[in-house]
Amino acid sequence: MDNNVKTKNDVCLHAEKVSKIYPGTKALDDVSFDVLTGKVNVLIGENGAGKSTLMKIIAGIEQPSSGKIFMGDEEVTFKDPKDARKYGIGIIHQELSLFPNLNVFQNIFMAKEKTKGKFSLDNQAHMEAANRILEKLEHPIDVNTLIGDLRVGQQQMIEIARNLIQDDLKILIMDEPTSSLSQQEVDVLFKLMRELTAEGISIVYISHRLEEIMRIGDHVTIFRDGKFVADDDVKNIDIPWIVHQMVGEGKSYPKKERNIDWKKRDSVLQVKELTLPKSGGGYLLDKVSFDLKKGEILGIYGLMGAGRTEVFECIMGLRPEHTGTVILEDKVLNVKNISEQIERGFAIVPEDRQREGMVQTMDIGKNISLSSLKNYLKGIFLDNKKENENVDEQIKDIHIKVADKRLPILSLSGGNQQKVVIGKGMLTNPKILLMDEPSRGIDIGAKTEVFDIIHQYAERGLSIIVVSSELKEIVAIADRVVVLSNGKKTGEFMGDEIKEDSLVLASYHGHHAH
Amino acid sequence: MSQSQTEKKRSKNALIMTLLKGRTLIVLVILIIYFGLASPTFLTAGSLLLIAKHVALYGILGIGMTYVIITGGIDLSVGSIVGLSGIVAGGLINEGLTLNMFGVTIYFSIPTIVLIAMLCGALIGFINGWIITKFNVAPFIATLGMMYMARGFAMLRSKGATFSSITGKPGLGNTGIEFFGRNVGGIPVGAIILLIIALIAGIILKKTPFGWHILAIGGNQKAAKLSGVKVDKAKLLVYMFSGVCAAIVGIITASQLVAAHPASGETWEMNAIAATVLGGTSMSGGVGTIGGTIIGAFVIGVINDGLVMLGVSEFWQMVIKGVVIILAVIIDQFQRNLQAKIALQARES
Amino acid sequence: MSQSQTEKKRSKNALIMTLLKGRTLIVLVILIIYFGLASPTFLTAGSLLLIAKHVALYGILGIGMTYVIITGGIDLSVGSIVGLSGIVAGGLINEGLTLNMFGVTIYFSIPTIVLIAMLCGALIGFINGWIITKFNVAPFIATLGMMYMARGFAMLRSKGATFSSITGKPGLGNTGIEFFGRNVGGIPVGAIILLIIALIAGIILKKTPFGWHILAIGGNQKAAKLSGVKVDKAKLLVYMFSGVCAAIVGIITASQLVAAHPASGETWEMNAIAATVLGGTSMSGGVGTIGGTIIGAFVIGVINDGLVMLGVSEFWQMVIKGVVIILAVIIDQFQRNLQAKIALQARES
Amino acid sequence: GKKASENTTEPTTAPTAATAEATTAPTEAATTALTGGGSNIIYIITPSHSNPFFKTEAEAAEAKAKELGYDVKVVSHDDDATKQAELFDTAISEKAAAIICDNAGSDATVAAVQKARDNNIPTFLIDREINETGVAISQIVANNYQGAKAVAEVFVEAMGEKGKYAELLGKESDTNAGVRSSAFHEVIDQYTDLEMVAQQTANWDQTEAYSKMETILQTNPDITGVICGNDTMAMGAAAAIKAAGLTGVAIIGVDGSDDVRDEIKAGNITATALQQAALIAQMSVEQADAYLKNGTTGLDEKQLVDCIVITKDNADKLSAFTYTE
Ligand SMILES: Nc1ncnc2c1ncn2[C@@H]1O[C@H](COP(=O)(O)OP(=O)(O)OP(=O)(O)O)[C@@H](O)[C@H]1O
Ligand SMILES: Nc1ncnc2c1ncn2[C@@H]1O[C@H](COP(=O)(O)OP(=O)(O)OP(=O)(O)O)[C@@H](O)[C@H]1O
Ligand SMILES: [Mg+2]
Ligand SMILES: [Mg+2]
Repeated sequence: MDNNVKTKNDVCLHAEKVSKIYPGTKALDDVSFDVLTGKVNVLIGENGAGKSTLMKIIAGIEQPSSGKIFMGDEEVTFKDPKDARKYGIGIIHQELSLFPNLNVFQNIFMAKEKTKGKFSLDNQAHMEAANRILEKLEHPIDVNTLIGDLRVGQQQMIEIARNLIQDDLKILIMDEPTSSLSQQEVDVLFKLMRELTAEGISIVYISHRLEEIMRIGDHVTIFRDGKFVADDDVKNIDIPWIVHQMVGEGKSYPKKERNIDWKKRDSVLQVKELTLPKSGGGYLLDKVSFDLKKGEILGIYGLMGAGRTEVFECIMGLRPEHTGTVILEDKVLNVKNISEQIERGFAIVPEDRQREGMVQTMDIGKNISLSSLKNYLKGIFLDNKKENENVDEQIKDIHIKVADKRLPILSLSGGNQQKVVIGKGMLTNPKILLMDEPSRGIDIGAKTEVFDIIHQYAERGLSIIVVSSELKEIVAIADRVVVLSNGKKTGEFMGDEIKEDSLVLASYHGHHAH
Repeated sequence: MSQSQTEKKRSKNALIMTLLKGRTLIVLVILIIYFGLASPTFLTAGSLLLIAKHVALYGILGIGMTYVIITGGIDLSVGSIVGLSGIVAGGLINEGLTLNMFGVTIYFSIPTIVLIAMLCGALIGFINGWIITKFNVAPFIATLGMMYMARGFAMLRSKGATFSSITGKPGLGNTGIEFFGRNVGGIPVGAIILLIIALIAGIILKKTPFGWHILAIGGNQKAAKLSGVKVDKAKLLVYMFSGVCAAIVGIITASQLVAAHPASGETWEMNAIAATVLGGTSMSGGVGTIGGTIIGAFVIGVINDGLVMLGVSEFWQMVIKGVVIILAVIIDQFQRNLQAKIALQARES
Repeated sequence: MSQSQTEKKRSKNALIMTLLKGRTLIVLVILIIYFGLASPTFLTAGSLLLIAKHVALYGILGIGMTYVIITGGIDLSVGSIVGLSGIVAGGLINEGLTLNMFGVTIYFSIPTIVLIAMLCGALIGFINGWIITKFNVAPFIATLGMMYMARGFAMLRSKGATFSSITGKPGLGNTGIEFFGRNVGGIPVGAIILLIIALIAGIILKKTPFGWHILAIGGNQKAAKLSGVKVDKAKLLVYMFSGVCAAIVGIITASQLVAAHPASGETWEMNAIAATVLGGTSMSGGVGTIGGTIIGAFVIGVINDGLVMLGVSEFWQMVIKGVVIILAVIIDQFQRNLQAKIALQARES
Repeated sequence: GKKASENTTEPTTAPTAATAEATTAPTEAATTALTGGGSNIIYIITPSHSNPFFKTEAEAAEAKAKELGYDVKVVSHDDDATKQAELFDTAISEKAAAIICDNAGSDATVAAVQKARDNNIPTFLIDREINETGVAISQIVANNYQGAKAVAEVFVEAMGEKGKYAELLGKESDTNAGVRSSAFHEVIDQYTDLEMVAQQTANWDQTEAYSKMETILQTNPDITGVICGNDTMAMGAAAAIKAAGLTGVAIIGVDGSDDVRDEIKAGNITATALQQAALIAQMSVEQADAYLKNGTTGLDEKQLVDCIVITKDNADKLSAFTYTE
């Protein structure tokens, strides 16, 4: 690491041998880290490498167990986020941390209120400043709207806007800001980041999307298991190098090599003219039709808000107001509620595993068997032996790294938690598996394993629909891709037709027609 | 759906929305008109002032409760604090404070005594808040335990007896507690205090950073913490405020009766919660207004007094109270759903 | 940290953990030993059976409450259901069911009457559950409203009076309600019923899909739904179960007194909640055991009876009860934190 | 159910009260008579009707008032002094002609009655006194002290002047619990062979009396008598004793409810002291009527109505708190 020479002037913040010990975990182990002035400092590493922990320390949310932080020559300590903010440090959190019950400007100015006199809030000033900042983000929203009424992507924008109102911003930490943004929004964000760095503001940028890093990053630092591994300027490196440093060996997306004549295969699922009205006019889904063959991996690609999740929700019976026909193995289904759909052979791996995927109060084993408990009955009682056998088998099958399945689910790392949620769906012996962003927020190693699993099951004859926002993923994994745009199907691609640029083009069709 | 249809539906929704938003107020007006027609004396200024006086008690408790519930908590101890603060004040008036080691008994003036009683409420609120924030105990349980404890202490203070004729003695300079049960310019002092507390609490909630912070805690506590809101401190203050409100009610009650009874205020916490929820505060936190709570307290007060005036049996009064509470929250839920719908419409357009 | 140090710390943690896990049981044993030393008759079989008989009431209510709280809800109406079901049973025994249009009065046998009273509890539980699931109303408010309503109906049924001597008449074939207040083989029937319900509820909770579904709902309702759990149906059943438990308690109480009083069971919901929480059930849902609740109910029962045997004043009893509740949850919180720590350690190893 | 008669008399003054028919000299004479609020409504305010005693009281007063041509509003204060004060306020705002009240606290009621007086409305207190004279027009109460003593005599006789017994007290915060208890003991303590082995509070409550009695029986299975501060506790104690399979235990209560009457007939309870609720209620309405018409009741403010001891011999004559010769 000594090969890039940094002068003191380049470094606006320096973390010196910082360690953070959580009860039972050493999240950071003597890590030193520099934030280069006016640069996009990229920080990458596998899940649990300690990236967010270091950022929380720099932003005053957590206190280091040992180590020091310097700004210039001055040693600084931050008791809470307010302290850090005084030094011009802002952070965009990995998890959205907004107030759904409050409106846009209240969210933006929370705990940074402008007051007339000492106590009286100056909402006029709040609104004006909020409008200004949203304009800059090319994302005008009525600042009186409640945050809970905004889309996830819009919420992410507010989260970003909150940090830009600071006048004396010196360092902006962005912990996976793009995980729920569309390409278009990412572009705006990148433009803005360039403007900020030009003004001399330093950015720390964390992402699992390696392509983005090559696009926006100036300097890359890599962590593994709480330790510093390597750093270098972006201009000197490439993605394989990053991957190698991150995981210690060369890993990439699995390449599918399937030569199957899909025409000869039967359709297991046919969806015809699926339509979902928007309350107050218009459609979330507008006559979407597709079919799914046995053993096929069907990708659904689209921009944020294209309606992909809604397709799943309709099929699973979560949207009783939908119209259209769903045919499972030549039988027309009357889709009413989700438990019925699960009994019919559907399973879903939801988009947000924390909120929808796992039951935090239960142990790993029960989280895996929860959906399929009915299969382990002896009389009216659960047969523990049978249940355990099935769970153990599943754990082995999809390589969940567990010491003991009786431990709480939260003791697992993100990737393994994701596998638990997948395993739960698998144990129901589904005919059709719906996976919504199965790789969101997990590191490349875990991603590779998840895609391996998907492939394996497809080979065994399971039919899978995968929703993903990452082009590279979907290109690599899918046998066929359906593109949605603004609730309409705007393209369907097979085999060699599946190319990144054609997918992107199709994903904008619905918008132009508007 | 055609454009005009959509338009029509939208304006219909907006109308329903307006009606639902003012639902508690509308219920209140309907109740007042109904009782006014049914009972000739109901709609006199005297009756209404009287209701205001009665409402003051639940209203003041409700204001403290609103703050607590907005943060996502609950305070079951307020009823006991009413009893305890009354007993503390009554005891200080009638018996003074005896310092055994000096062999003297000190009598305080009424303002001092009121202050001590309020401090007492603040202290219990502080303990509530401390247990809740420090040990991360569910507010329901922490304040349930405190409910028993505070009631026990109130009983112990007077050995279960009532402090009667707490008028003080001119010679001791501690007369005047009756003031809080009197009228000033024809308006009950309790109602005036309610108004003052409501104004202050309403302004703090909507116009100061502290109010925002409370709303933020109820909306997303973790995010509030990350934003730099001092969550624990805010919660402590909120429970202390609720305790002080309850102590004030204890003093008003004792002053009206010119006697302090340790069992006073039993089950009033439920009335306070009911008033708060009727006023649109959400039990899950983050949403609520002081004005709403006052209207909710008035609905309960009008039902109580009105049904008495109509001579409805106490048993039917219970049933009606239960029905009103449940109906009110169901309507509230409708309103929230509709609000969400309308917000979505606005977003799509 | 060196290897051996870590090892040592771990085994120390494990020991503390075991102690904390059995904390309520340990408290119980200490209490029993203490009262046994303080009062010579306390540790006789008779005394313990008696405590079991008294505990049965809170215990049975607590079992229903445990299910409800595990789903993340609360049921404030159980006390009122106790009164209502007793009155329904007492009324049917003493007055029968008069069908005005046919001009006949039907008298039912005791098993039928018990069934009707239980159905009554189930119905109220159903309405609770229906309001909560259908309209998405906070359980606290829905059951608070129901608390008033059910109490009102109980009062109305008997016009506030007690149905006394509910022994039935041999000629009418409705004798035998006293059975539930008697002993069988020296053991109180109430305690036997508690045991049976506890066994069934315990087995259902841990050995059937339904039980795990309830635990899942409390842990993460949305995830449970996406896993195919019929959330609304499960909640309905849970509130119905709580209602049935309360109805059974109502019958046992009426049977012990050979009289049915509409005000019976007032504030018992708080005892049931306290027993549940003392037993380690988390107010935020997803965590809880039936065994824990029974132990919690025994702690409350032993404190009640033991303090009576020692002649402690009821005012101090209140204070002690409050302190025990708060201390128990604080310890509970420690245990949970430690559990989380140990889990993390396991992950690292 | 509880019959929580608060503070009929102070324990210390009770002995004199028991001997004198009227304790207070008329203080009314000097002041001008109250004429009522202006309407024809009589407000009847009592504790919750879930206790048959108060129910009887309210119904008897209501019937009498209607008979005399008044409009009637019957309401309950549920033993909450604040609620009672609110009900007084309501009565005042409705310009009631008179208020009949079984009050919620001897101290906490004074202000409310005074306020009614200030608004020209006369108040007639029944069943429970207040700690102030010259505010209400009449205070007609059952002679608790005399009643408790008389029933204690029956108890002593039933016990054969010896043996162990237990006592269930009313709510400790109720002075009246103390009055009845001290009256009991004034009689019983004269017999040295009668030994009290347990004394517990059961808060006037039937269920609590039942479980406390059971606990007491556990420690003292050899008791042969129980004295109870009121009838509901006597009912609970009797049920517990029956459940324990004990017979021949002497039990006494105070109130005179029909339930206890039936138990007395069945031989499960020995005796009770009837407080003539219906009679007292009727007297109060009659006096209110007389006062409104003539400006005076012609009687002293404090009036004690003697209790009647109910045993197996005269139980038949008792019905709904009314004793008919
Ligand atoms: N509050 C906490 N208590 C205990 N352990 C924690 C806590 N927060 C983080 N950890 C642990 O610290 C380690 C580092 O976590 P961190 O969130 O910094 O990872 P990350 O690099 O940001 O991963 P990701 O890419 O998944 O966001 C993990 O092992 C995590 O389990
Ligand atoms: N909570 C919500 N309430 C109402 N409408 C919503 C909500 N969330 C999303 N929508 C609407 O549904 C449409 C689809 O949104 P959604 O974000 O679910 O799409 P998606 O294609 O699944 O995107 P992604 O999976 O990448 O998040 C959007 O137009 C949005 O307006
Ligand atoms: Mg992270
Ligand atoms: Mg989606």
